Formats: sequence, C-alpha cells, structure tokens
Amino acid sequence: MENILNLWTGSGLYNITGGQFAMIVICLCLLYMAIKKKFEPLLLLPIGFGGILANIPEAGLALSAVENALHFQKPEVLAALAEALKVPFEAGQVVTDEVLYSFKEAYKGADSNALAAAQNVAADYGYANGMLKNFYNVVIGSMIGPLLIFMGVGAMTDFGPMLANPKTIMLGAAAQFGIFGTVLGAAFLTSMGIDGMSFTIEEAATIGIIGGADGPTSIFVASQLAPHLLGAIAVAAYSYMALVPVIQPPIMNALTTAAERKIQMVQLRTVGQTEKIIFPIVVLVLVALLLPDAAPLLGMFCLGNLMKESGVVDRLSDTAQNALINIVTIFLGLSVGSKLSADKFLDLQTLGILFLGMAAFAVGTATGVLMAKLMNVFSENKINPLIGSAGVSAVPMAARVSNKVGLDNNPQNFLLMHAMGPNVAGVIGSAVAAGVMIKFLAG
Amino acid sequence: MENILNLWTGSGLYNITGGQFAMIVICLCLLYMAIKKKFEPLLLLPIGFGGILANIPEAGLALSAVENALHFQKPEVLAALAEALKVPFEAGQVVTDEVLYSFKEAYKGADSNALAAAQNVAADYGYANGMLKNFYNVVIGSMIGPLLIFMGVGAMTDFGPMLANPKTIMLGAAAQFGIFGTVLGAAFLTSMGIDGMSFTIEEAATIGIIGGADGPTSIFVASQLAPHLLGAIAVAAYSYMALVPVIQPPIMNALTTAAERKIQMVQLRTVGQTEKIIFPIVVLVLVALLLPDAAPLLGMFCLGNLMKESGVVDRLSDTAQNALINIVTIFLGLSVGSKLSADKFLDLQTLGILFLGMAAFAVGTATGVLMAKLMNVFSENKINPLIGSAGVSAVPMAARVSNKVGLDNNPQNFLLMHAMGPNVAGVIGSAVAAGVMIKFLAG
Amino acid sequence: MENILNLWTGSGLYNITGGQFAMIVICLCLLYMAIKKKFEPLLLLPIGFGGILANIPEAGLALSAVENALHFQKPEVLAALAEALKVPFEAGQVVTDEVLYSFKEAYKGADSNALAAAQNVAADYGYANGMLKNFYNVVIGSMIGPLLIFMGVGAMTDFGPMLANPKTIMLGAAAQFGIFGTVLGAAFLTSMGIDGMSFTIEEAATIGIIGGADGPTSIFVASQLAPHLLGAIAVAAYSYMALVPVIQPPIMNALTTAAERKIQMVQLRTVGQTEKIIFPIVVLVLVALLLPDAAPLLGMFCLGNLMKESGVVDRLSDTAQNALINIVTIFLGLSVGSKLSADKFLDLQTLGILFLGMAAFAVGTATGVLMAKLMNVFSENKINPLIGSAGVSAVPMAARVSNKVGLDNNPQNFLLMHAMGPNVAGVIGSAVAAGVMIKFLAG
Amino acid sequence: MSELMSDAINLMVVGMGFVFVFLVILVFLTSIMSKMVSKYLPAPEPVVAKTKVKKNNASSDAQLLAVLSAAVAEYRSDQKK
Amino acid sequence: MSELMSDAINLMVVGMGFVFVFLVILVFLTSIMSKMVSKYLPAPEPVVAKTKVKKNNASSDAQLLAVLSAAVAEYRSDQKK
Amino acid sequence: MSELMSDAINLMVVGMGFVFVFLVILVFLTSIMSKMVSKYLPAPEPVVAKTKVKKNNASSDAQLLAVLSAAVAEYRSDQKK
Ligand code: NA
Ligand code: NA
Ligand code: NA
Repeated sequence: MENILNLWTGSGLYNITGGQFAMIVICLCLLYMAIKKKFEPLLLLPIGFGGILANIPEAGLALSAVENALHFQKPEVLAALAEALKVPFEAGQVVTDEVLYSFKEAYKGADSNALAAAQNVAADYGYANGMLKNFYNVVIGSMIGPLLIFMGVGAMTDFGPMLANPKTIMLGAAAQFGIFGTVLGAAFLTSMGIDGMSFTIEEAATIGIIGGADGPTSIFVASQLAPHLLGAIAVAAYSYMALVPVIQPPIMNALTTAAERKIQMVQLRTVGQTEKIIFPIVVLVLVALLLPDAAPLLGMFCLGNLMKESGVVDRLSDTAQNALINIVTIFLGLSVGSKLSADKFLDLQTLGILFLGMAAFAVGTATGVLMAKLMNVFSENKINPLIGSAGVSAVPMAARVSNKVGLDNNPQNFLLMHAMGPNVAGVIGSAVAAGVMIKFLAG
Repeated sequence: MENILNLWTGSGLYNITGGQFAMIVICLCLLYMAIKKKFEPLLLLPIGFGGILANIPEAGLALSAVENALHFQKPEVLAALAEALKVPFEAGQVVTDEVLYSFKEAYKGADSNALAAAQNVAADYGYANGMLKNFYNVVIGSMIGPLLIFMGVGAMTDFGPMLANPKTIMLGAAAQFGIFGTVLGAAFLTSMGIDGMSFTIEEAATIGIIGGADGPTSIFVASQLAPHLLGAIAVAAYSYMALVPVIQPPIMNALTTAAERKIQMVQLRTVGQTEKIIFPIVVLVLVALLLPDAAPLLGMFCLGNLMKESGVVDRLSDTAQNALINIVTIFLGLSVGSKLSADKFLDLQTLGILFLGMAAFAVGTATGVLMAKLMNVFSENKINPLIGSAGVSAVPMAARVSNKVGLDNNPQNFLLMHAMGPNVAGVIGSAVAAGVMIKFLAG
Repeated sequence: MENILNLWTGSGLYNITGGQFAMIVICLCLLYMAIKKKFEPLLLLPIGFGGILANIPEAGLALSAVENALHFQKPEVLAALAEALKVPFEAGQVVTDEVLYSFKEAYKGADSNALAAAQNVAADYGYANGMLKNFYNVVIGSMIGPLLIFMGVGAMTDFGPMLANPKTIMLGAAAQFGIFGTVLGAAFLTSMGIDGMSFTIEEAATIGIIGGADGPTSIFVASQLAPHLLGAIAVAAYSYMALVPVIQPPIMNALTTAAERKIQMVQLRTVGQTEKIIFPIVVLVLVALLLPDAAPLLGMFCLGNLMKESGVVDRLSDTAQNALINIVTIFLGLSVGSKLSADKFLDLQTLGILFLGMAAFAVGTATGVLMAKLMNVFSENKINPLIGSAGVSAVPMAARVSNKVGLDNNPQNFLLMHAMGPNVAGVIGSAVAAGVMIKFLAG
Repeated sequence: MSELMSDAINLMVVGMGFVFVFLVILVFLTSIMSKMVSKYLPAPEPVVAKTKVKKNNASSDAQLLAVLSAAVAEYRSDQKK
Repeated sequence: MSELMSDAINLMVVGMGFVFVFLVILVFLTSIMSKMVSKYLPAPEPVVAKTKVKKNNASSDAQLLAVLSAAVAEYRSDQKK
Repeated sequence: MSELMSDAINLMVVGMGFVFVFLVILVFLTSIMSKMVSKYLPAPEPVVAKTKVKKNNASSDAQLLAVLSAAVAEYRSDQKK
C-alpha cells in the first residue's frame, strides 16, 4: 500500500513543475524543427532529447550528486552538507527556500576542499551524479568534446579555394565584427537597465560568439566564460546557422546593387597538395607565435586538416571525420541539452540572447558584404560582394546562400567555390576571436 | 640467482589456487560455447576471456589498488592501511586470515574519507588498480556501458510490427511475471534455510531480472543492487538467452493445443515513418511522467530508436549501431568477466542463480503464452498463443522460436513479424520492471 | 592600451625560449619525415604535431595544473603551494631559479596527500591541466592506450606462418638479445662517466626495449619505468622501425654467405582455423602460469587475435582493427608528443638513447641471423638465415626486408611467408621481455 | 511469514501491477497516436526509402561510384572478347 | 559611461584589431608560401588522386574485390540466359 | 664492477634466459597442439572463407546489394544500346 503511495509521490506527474513542463514542450519543438524542418539535426536532435531528459522530475539526470542530495532535503543529509559547505543550519531546522538558496550559493562558491567534503557527504548518503551531468563533465567540462568536433571539422575542410584567392580571408575577418558588435549591443542593452535583461562582460562576450556562426567555438567559449548560458547559447547558435538562408539574403540584397551582384569572378587556379599540406602548419605556427590561448581550438582544427591533406594517415582522418566525430556529437548534444533546465532557460536573459544572437548574425553578414565592397574600391579585379556574407562561416550553408543569391541575379554566375574562401576563413577568424576573449576574460 | 627465485615465487604456477584454476577452466568452457556453439559470442567471448584474465594469479587485474596492497601483505603497508581504515593492527603483528578479513570488511564498509585515505596509502606504496578494475569502474561503475548498449539496441529495433498490432504489447507485459515470480522463488528458497543458498531481497530482485532476458538491463540492475553477483547474473542471462530455442518450445507445446498453434493471424498493416518517429517520444514522455527511475535506461533506448527512425541523423544512428556499440561491448564483456573471481563465483549461491534464472525464463515463457490464450477468450480476431513466448524479449531469438514452432505445426503459418511485437514490448517491459526494482531497493 | 600590452607580453613571440624554438623545428622535421618520407606516419605525424603543441609558449598544453600555477609565479599562489607541498617560502620572497627548482622537486616527490592539496590550490586559483596533459593521463598514464593498440595489432596478426613452422619462434627469441644487450651497453656507457650521459638501470632497460622494435611495448615500458624519457624512446622506436630497410640489409649480408642467402625453404603447410583459434589461448595460459606481469600486454594481444580468428565476433574484431585503434592512435600520438618538451628532450641523454636504440636494432638483427645459422648446424631441413633478422618484429617491415634481400640473391626465392613466423614471434618475445623488466624494476 | 517473503510478495504485486499499468497506458496512447497520425499526417513512405540509401555515408558513396565504374569497365572488357 | 560599456568597447577594439592583424599576416604568409611552393616544389597532382582512392581502407578494398567479382558473376549468369 | 653493471648483467641473464624458456615451451606446446588438432579435429576450412565474407558487417551487405543491383542495371542499360 505504502509502496504504491511511494510510486505515486515519486512519479513525474506528482512532482512536475510548470517550468519543467514548459521546457519539455520547448524541447519537443526543437525535436520537431530538427526532424521535420531539418534544422541542424545532428546537434539539435540530441540537444532537444537531452533537454527532455534533463527536465524529467525527480530523475535529477542533469544534477550533480550534491545537488541531488539537496533536492531530497533529508534533515541529516542537509546537516552533514551544512558542515561540509559551512552553511549555518542544524538538523531540526525547517527547510525554507532561503535555506536551500544559501546551500546552493555555498555550493557554487565552494573551494576545492569544501567541494570534496560535500561530494563525500553526498556519496556516503548514496547520492550520485545524474547521467547527463557525467556526460557534461567528461565532454564539455574537460573541453574535449568541442575540440574533437573541431578536429573532425578540420578533417572535412578544404582550404583550396581560400588558398587560390587569399585576399578573401579579409572577408572572413570583417564578418567577425558581428561578434564584437554584439558584445557592445549586450552592454548597451544592460545599460538600459531593463531588469532581468542585464549581462556581465563575460556573458556579453559569450553571446557575441554566437555571431561566429560556429557551434563548437560557441560551446567552447560558453563553457569557459558563462557555463550557465551554455544551453541558450548553443540552441541559438545552431538554430541561426540553420536559418542562414532566411537571415542573410535580404541583408545581402539591401547592401548591394544589382550590378555588383552580377559581378563574375575569375576562375580559381587549382591549388596543389603541397600548399594544402603546409597551410595548416603555417596557421599552427602563427597561433603559437601570436595567440597561445587559441592553441587548443585551432591546434586540433589544424591537426584534423593536416591528417586529411597529408594523405598518409587516411585511416586516421577517416575516423576523425566519421566514427569519432559522430560519437562525440551524440554526447555533446546530450551534454548541451543537460543545460536546458527551466531555472536557467526560462529567463528574460534567454530572450536577450536570442535577440542579440540574431543581431550578431545580421551584423556579421553586413560587415562581410561591406568589406567586399570596400576591397573593390582599391583592387581592380573585382570581388562579388555576395561572397562577403559567407565570412560568418556557418560552413557550408552560408557559401551556398551566396551562390544561390548570385544565381538569382545571373544564372551563369557560380559563386560557390569563391564563397568557400571567406567561409572557411571565417572559422579561423572566430576561433581567433574566441582566443582573444578567453585571454582577457577567462579564469 | 635470487632473481630467478623471484621469477619462480612470482609465477602463476607457484601461486595458483584451486579456485583460480577452476575458474579458468570454467571460462575456457565459456569460450568454447561462445566460439564453437555460437552462444551469444559477442558477449560471452569477451566475458570468458576477461574471466581468465581476472583469475591470473598475482596479476591482480580485477583488484583495486587497495586490494592489491592487501594481497601482498607487506607489514608497513598493512600498518598504514590499518590507520586509514581504522582497523586494529600494528606493524609487528602476524597476518592471520582473521586479520585480512577484518581489513577487507573495513574496506568494504569504508566511507568516502576512509576510502580516499586508503587509496592514497596504496598509491604511495606504488599499488594501482588492475586493468580490468579500471574497465569495470569506467564502463559499469558509471553505468555508461549498459546505457550505450541500450542506445545501440534502440537504434537497431523496429517497433513497426508492435505498432501495427499494439495489443500484443500485453504479451510483453505478462512475460515479465517471470521476473517477479523468480523474486518470490528466491525468497522461498531462502526461507527453506539451505545454508549458503540464502538471498537478500536485493539479491532476489537481481536474480529475477535474469527473466527479463535482456543483457544490458540485467547488468544495469545487478550493478546497482548486487554488484557481487554481477558475474553470475550476466553469465546466466546470456547463456539462457542462447538457450531460448531449447528452453521455450516444450513449454509452448505443453500449454497450447494443436489447434491453437495452427491459428493464422491477419496480415499486419504497414506502419508509416511518422508513427515510428513519434513512438519513442511517447515512451519517453510516459517514462518521464510515471517512472523517472527508468529514465536513464529507457531514455537512451528511445534516443537510439529516434535517431534511427527520424532518418535525419543516419551518421549518428549508424555509429550507435556499429563503432560505438562494438567498442562498448568489448569493454563491457571484459568488465563483466572481471567479476568472475573464484571467491564470488564458486559458491552455492551461483547454483541457486543458475537454477532460478532458468526458472525465470520458463515462467516468463509460460505467462506470455497464457496471456495470449486469455486475450483470445475476450477478443474475436485470435492471437496465435505461440507468439506469447516472445514476450520475454531475448530479441530476436524468441521471436524466431515462435516462428519455428508455428511452422512445425502449419507450414504456411509465418509468425515472425507477429512475434516481433511482443518481443520488443518485452524489452520495454523489463526496463520498466528494472525501474521499479531500482526505485524500491537501490540506495 | 594596457590590453594590447597584455596581448604582446602574453604572445608566443615575446615568451618563446630557445629550447621551445628548437623543439618546434625538430617536430617540423618529424612531420616532414612522416609526410614526405612516409616514416611510420600513423604515429610520427600525431607525435610531431603534439610536440609542436607541447612547445607553444605560455599555452602550457603539456603541463599539469600545478605546473601551470608554478609557471606564472604569482606570489600568493606560490605561498599557497608552498604550504601544500611543504616548501620553505613566504609570500614576499623573490622567486629565484633555486626556489622554483625546490618547488618542482617537492611536486615530483609529493605523496598523494600533498599532491591532492597542491592540485586543490591550483584549481582554486583557476589553473587547469593542459589539453595534452589530460590526454596523456587518460591514454598513457592509465596504460589503456598501448593496451588497446596491442589488441588491435593482435586482431591484425596472422599466426599461420608461425604455426606452420614453430621452430622459427626461436629466431624471435634470439632477436630479443638486442634488448638486453643494449641494457648492458647503456650501463657500460654510464660507467664511462661522460657527464650528462648516465642512466639508471630503469632508464637502461627502457632504452633497451627500443630493440623490441615494437611501438606500444616501448611506450608501455617507458610509461612505467622512465616516463621522462618516453618522448625520446617513442621517437627513436618508430624512427628506427621506419629505417629497418636501411639498418638491416648490410648486417644481414655481412653475417651470411651468398650460399646461405640462396637457401630455398620448403613450402609452408596451410594452417587450419582451429589451430589459429587455440593458439592465442595457449599463449594466454602460458603467460598466466609463467609471467603474470606480462598479462595486460599479452592478454589484450591474445584477445584481439582470438576475436579475429574465432570468426564469430567479426564486428568486434573489425572495430578493434579500425575505429578503435585509429581513435587511440590519434590520442596516443598526441600524448607521446606532449613528452617532447625542450628540458627533457634537448639533453645529452637523448643522443645516448638514439645511439643505443640504433645499436639495439643492429644487435637484434645480428643475433636473429646468427641463431638461424646455429639452428642450421643441428637440423637438416635448412632455414634461410635472412629470415632471422625478421625476429626483431617491426611487423611487417622486417619480414619484407628479409624477402627483398632474399630476392636480390635468388629471384625465385620468396621468403616473405617464412619471415612472417619469426616476425610475429618477435612481438611475443619482446612483450615477454617487457614483462620481465617490469617485474624486476617497476614500482 | 518471513519479512523477506513479504517483501518479495510486496515487490511482485507492486512491480507486476506497475508494469501492466504502464504498458496498458502505452497500448492506449499508441493506438490513439496511430489513429491521429493516419488521420492528420499520412506517412510520406518515400522518405523511408531515401534514408535507407543515405545510410552509407559520404565516403562509401565514393566507394560505390568507384566500384560501379570498375564493374562497368569489367563488363566492357568482357564484351570485347 | 558604465564600466561594462567601456570594457565592451575595449574588447571590441582589441578583439577586432587582433583578428585583423592575425588574418592579414595569414594572407601574407599564405601568399608567400604559395609562391615559394609553386617555384621550388611543383605539386605532384597524381598523389592527390592516389590518396582519394586509398581513402577506403584495407577492409573495404577486400569488399570492393568481393563486390566486383560478384558483379561480374551476376553479369555472366545474365549472359547465359 | 659498478652495481649498475652487475644489475644490467643480472637483468640480461635472467631476461634472455626467461625469454628463451618461455618461447621454447611455446614451441613445444604449439607443436603438440597442432598435432592433436590435426589428429582429433580436422580444420573446417570453409568456415574461414565464410568469416572472411562476413567481415563486412550488415550495413555494408546492404551496400553490396545496392551496388550489385546498380551494376546489373548499368549492364542492362548498356545492352539496350
Ligand atoms: Na565564424
Ligand atoms: Na524482457
Ligand atoms: Na620484438
């Protein structure tokens, strides 16, 4: 009898909060967009699914052992934790929200010793990390996940078109203005003092990186500067990457004349294997000399690319592009999903993030296009400004958009290969931007 | 000279115990069954091999650092451990079996602090976890192994036949009686007071789950309720799954009339992709609302199935069904094998487990068949009771058995597809049962 | 402004040391040899790349959290570490090289408690392990990397030729003299007292194992006996394996008469699957009985081989030979590269290692050939001594060399299959040698 | 009756009961779901087929091409004889 | 102006500045590199092709053979009819 | 003679000795094993072949089918010309 009661009081129906319900609905929408609308399904499907798991009442899949211990509020457990975390509390005391809050704050601010003590208490009372929490610690906490994805992306990237026309790299640089412009925007929004809509400089930077239009870079930066925003940041980044074909064309058309959009570019020279092999090493050395903080991200990217281009370790590059990146993608998605908890996501900040993220994409697109026009002022063999928008990266979607808009204006004008240059340059550009941000704001 | 003596006194020949010898022979038999008789070779081969490794004298591959430190009985090490584990012992003292026993008990019962202290001592004296112990901690201790296998199984499962005829799900429910009936049996056996043949309720539940006829579920439950039985439980579960074609037919024939066995079932409708996509989400939501404790197991299962059916992340579902599940299977097998140590396995309990496990399969088969007959009493379009036995899961073997027995009775009667319904329902059924057991008995 | 200064003072250009520069150049040469000369690219490419990453100034990718904390020399951090590591130091004090040295020594010699304390301090001040350090700890520190590579190699090895002519195993035994002869050489070199060129017995053994001509075995032994030499050892081992076609022929020709080189060997019998299945189990049992210390290495090797030959778990053996070994190879290479730091590598010892390693290969080749000649004295059906050189392993390169030299002397004389016997026997031989060394010198 | 016995019975009653409750609800939800799907969104069969083909990823598509051309070459050469 | 604002401006100036510096240098290095390569080591095109083929590793080469022979067999059997 | 020297000699003697003991025993065991196998259980060759084919797992079997049918189609279409 009392067993059946336990089943009921332990059930999701009995315990579900409005927030959890809302988040589950939101995650179902993510799944719908991923499956039906094919919005970056490789990431949004596991993210959405992980989000549902994270919001299952009582399961605590996204909580750490200590958080799970706090959740069940057993007096003796709280007393032990109070001692470990140095929170004023004795066994008899009623557990008000203030008390719980003080525990959570103490846990967040705990130093390594207090933390270890609290974890020992939780373990001794039989509480463990939730499944998703373990995934998060291994895959994102250690940063290995985004780094391996980046290695795989490197192994899939062809720098040929960029090497054939190096000056298009500048377009990839200009488009990064979307990142830093958005930081400014976030600061401005904060200064307007809408309550609930304020950001620290770390949060602002993290939001800006959405403009990098590059999933692993966004996750990498968020995990270091503002882990509590990671869920919203990743969802925004991948959603907008999927929306590139909707966001970019109007901006591209608005900023260019029909004549400019018709510009035909000279056929690209073919790039030899030797150049392709040397390039990633050049990038690596440059990173080593100028920005060590970007070394992990760009280092793994260059390793992947070198494995591919060298042609002597095909079995490794093959694995990096398939088995390995797929395995990591599954866990990365679930780990990101574990950050989609109601208290973090159902928040005015999230609206701000979605709004600013969109702005970041738009600004990046615009500055890319404008840079192309600027370069045309000075050089005689003209660039079609439509390829400037590809500088935001979002490989290869943005390049395809450039190509499509080009064809709309001139059916003979195939810009795809030309757009791939700024497209891949944009990846390097935002990784460099990430390095700068981490250098100044991390730790 | 004294070096050569060391080699001899450190050799397996010099140190091997009768128990280790017996276990190595048993494991060789497992390998024989796996390779020659094709008994679930994917699991039984690594399990058998791991069992041999675990019983190599002096190598301590399946022991933790502290256990290895205890094994060599160096006085100074024991003294340090005694302090860490609060065991009454001083350096000079002779090391009797009682003393060692007291150490082992203290180690088993140690709280996190004592444990950390003991581990530090072991590390400082240069002792480390054995290879298999590390595998076990990572793959089973963290529960990741069974969960990933379950995801892979989900990605290989087709719920089409079940969706085409949902009421066959009830057969999958009925067959779970094998699980709980066996729990009762274990309790009864205990109450008879045969010494060495007694089980706690946790152990009884763990034995019952063998009736789930589902490897990962059994390992998952055993790892949480009775890790010391894990080896025997897994071996029993996989062996009996391989023996399904021997165990089930007599029971099926005994409980059915020739007429019933000849029943032809109506052709199944084809099930659309949309239904198949929505189903895993329905299961997930139901788990979320009714039984959060089953969320990890069924969550990963549904994720795998959704990845497969959605058709938008084929590279992920492909990896989940191949590279990933294969890698995990190798380590899971070795980890299970690490639990095949003489002191745990050569025990009356193991006989009890083998006997009760067999009973669980038999009971589950019977209740599945009887449920089918019961349903025929009430509904007009008849079910062939032979498909009831498939409800124990053991996918797809049990379904094939139903088909074969059906053909023996009526060469035109292809039951395979009809049997797949209860077959996959049985997987969900035993996962739910596992959730209930964990809810009431774990932690 | 002061931000820009930070960028400059934090840049690689500003901080690079001569040692780091030299190491980066050396690693670029490794990459050149791997890519252009195809020197064991699967390992040397990631090793070289990892070496560059490890020498990026300020990035500290190969350093532990504590080492990173020491690097930046913040007074308060040093003070806290001094307390943790019990180093005489107070906050005000100037940080001389002696002081830093005393910290490093204290860190190296710290027991588990002091270590944990120091790590907590580093964590509290926001320092973390470098990326490569994490890779190293997981892949090599835990020894899992070399073991999985060995499993994969086992799954790729065909013992057929060896089983067809078991006495060729003796050639694989004789060639191991290269290992132990080199140990003697290292001891002798030390006794000559060239300063900077002295080795402990552990170091000598580690250098000797280069003569095993087997990458994973070398890394496995080095990680246990002399981790500080691991970088140089691995580079030497893989480089000389690539140089086998250059090193061996002259020795082979010098030690054999034209007549001997022309010896035609009897066609090998075909070996049945059953023998191939039983063989790895025989090896495993022999290891269990004679040398438990070789159990991890040879156990995984035999598991891989059994998975291949049994033919019942092809999906596992497939994964072990492809996805799994490739993933591990990438991380193993990077981890080895992390040991290519200037202070460890730019050292007279390294020259000694390179010289002795070469000697080890030469001696092993010679003793293999001489053993073949010795055996011909006693048995009537003659062995072509050219296959003796294959006993060093370096599979399959050394066997190909035997074949090539054979063809040079007699265009009808195909020795490849005959050479595969000693070739694979050499793998077992050096694993056994590794086991003996670990037994006597480890821990 | 021993406590163990009663625990076991207890577990059986609650466990089997819950398994049935869970799966019965699942039967209903599934049936409803199927009905609604077949009514409101008739399944796009072709997609299934497409996905099946997509299954072999990029690299093996390349392979497929290689193999095909090889096969055809093979055929041509045979024709010549 | 708020400190946050100034921090943001600061970050923007330094950040964008550095991104440009980095990529401008990259443009130069790349161009120089390409020139030197085309001058001193003309690219061995064939290699590229070879690697592409090598991509499918050992096991799938076996596959390729299996498939080819199968295809040919298929063809022969058709001929007979 | 230095302790290091004696240690090294010691290690060499014991090490080489043990390697030989181990491998000599292995030679004997292997020979015996082979004899017994060939006497009591003659090897089922076909199995080897079968496994080789099995090697390409399920998914690539599908592929093989796809390719085969493609190849045949290819052939048919050629016939028409
Ligand atoms: Na970008
Ligand atoms: Na079941
Ligand atoms: Na060797």
